[in-house]
Amino acid sequence: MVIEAQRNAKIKGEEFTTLPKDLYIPPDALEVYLEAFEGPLDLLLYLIRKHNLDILDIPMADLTRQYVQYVEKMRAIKLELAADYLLMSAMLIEIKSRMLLPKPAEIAEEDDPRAELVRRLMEYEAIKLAAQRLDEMPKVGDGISVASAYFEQISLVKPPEVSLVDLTEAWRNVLKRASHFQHHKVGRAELSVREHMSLILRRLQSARMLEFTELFDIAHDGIPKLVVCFLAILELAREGLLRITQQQAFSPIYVQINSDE
Amino acid sequence: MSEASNIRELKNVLEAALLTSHQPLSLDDMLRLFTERMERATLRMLLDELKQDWAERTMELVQVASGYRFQAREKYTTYLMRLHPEKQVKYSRAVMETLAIIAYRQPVTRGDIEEIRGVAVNPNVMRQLQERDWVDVVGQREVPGRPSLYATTKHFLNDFNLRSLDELPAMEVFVQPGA
Amino acid sequence: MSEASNIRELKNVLEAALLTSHQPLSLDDMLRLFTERMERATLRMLLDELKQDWAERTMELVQVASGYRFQAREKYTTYLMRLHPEKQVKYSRAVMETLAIIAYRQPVTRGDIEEIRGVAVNPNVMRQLQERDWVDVVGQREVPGRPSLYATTKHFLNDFNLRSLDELPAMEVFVQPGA
Repeated sequence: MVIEAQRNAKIKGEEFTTLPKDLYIPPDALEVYLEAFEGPLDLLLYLIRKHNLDILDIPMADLTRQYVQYVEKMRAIKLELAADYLLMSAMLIEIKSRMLLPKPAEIAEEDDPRAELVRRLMEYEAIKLAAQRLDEMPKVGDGISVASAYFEQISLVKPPEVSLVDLTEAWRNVLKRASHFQHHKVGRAELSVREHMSLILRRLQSARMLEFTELFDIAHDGIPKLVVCFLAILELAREGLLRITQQQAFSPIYVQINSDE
Repeated sequence: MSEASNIRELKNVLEAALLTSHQPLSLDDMLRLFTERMERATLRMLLDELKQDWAERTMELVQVASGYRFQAREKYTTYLMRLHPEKQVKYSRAVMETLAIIAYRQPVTRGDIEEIRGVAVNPNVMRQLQERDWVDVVGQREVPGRPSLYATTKHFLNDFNLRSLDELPAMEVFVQPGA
Repeated sequence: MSEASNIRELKNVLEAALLTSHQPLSLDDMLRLFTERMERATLRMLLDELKQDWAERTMELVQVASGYRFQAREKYTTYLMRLHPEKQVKYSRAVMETLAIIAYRQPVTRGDIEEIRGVAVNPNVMRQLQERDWVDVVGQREVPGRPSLYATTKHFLNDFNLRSLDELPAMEVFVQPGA
């Protein structure tokens, strides 16, 4: 066995310095130790590096024997770990047995039964080293601190855009669902009346009481508007929102907000 | 021999820490930057100097409740806000329908709106419409509880580009067959 | 008459924006700072000057995949790490190896990763990489089962201080002992 002689073989990656020097692993340490391997390829690489084997001419018999010994130990302790490792055992044994077969003299190098294993080991080692490099690189939050000074945000929320189409669509939806409005038509005239109802209420909010004639702007409004205004007053009165009073015949008529007092 | 051997270097460490920190840094935080013991008075002195160094520059070293931070001077706010345009939120269906009801049926009380929509009016909905200055209270209905009467405002007409409410599309209701 | 009328003022606006932005700012982002039209060449020139202005100072103006950012010079790292010693996330070898495979061999499926590493991919590993926004699904491979294809994100490049994938360290080839 070469194990003793090679026990100080340098392996990339520091975690290996803590590994046992030979195949003997104290049983209670094995579990911790196995955590260090990322899988069968990692274990194989470890064995190859540890024994300073030539990856392009792997002595399959040695490697397979050592690998199987490890896996047996693993099986003894941590069964669920074994699946991927067992598959590799089978593959190693298969490669070894194919190498025992007599080969034709003109065999090409790529027909070496080890070729695929070697390719995978090299690919995995390259990735393993790349992973170490990535891990060591300074990263934002781990070695790189990015400027993030404060600035006062103006809490000026841009109000949503609403179009007339959105508004009428909303009204249409209301009407669709409110069945008791289905026969009702809101025409332009009615909208005018409704608008004037609001306007009159608004004026009476500040003035409390106004003379009836003050509610009409005879100088500026045309007849249709005066009529609408009159209808609005009547509608407000009908809804009990206004009180219209007159002390005596031909005296001024007053309009005020209806209040109970 | 200290790590950061002179005042310039000490201030630089503080500057780098304050410019890269997401939160204000307390004096205790900043003392942790240095392995060597530093008096709080020394730290305060350094911060004062740092503040002076930045007096004419883009950032301002300010002290807030939880510590110190660098913040962009107010004059840059207008520019910086352009990087963070507020997302336009959309009004909920409840808001739009409530607005439509007030526009077409004004003046109405909250009770009227609830009756038409068949659901309670969320106070938040009325608040949004009033904050937008599209709706306001024009009176009270003289019934128990004296509920407020809501109507649309001039501002509403302006925003919708209307001269008066009768420019709102007249809504012909589709009478459902058999309804 | 422009808002920011001279080069000093324009650079100040850029400085304020870059010092307060949590993400790198692209040229397009920075053009949005100004209401007036600015040529990209002018902006680049201003950024060059700004970089020069900070050449001897605590922060460094760097360019990464999604744009420009200020970051503390390396010499301050030792100090700054002391502020948040608990926050340094260390990823397992499985996570870093998976990331390396995705970074160097992208786009790859989970099957590809398993093939290279020789072990099953723990779903938790992919989740960690996706949550960190270093890795993302970019499509499906058109084979039975349509497995997801994973690739690294711009955010990965930003976090690793890279402008593009070709700035990744070159892969080392297995060196034969005594070869």
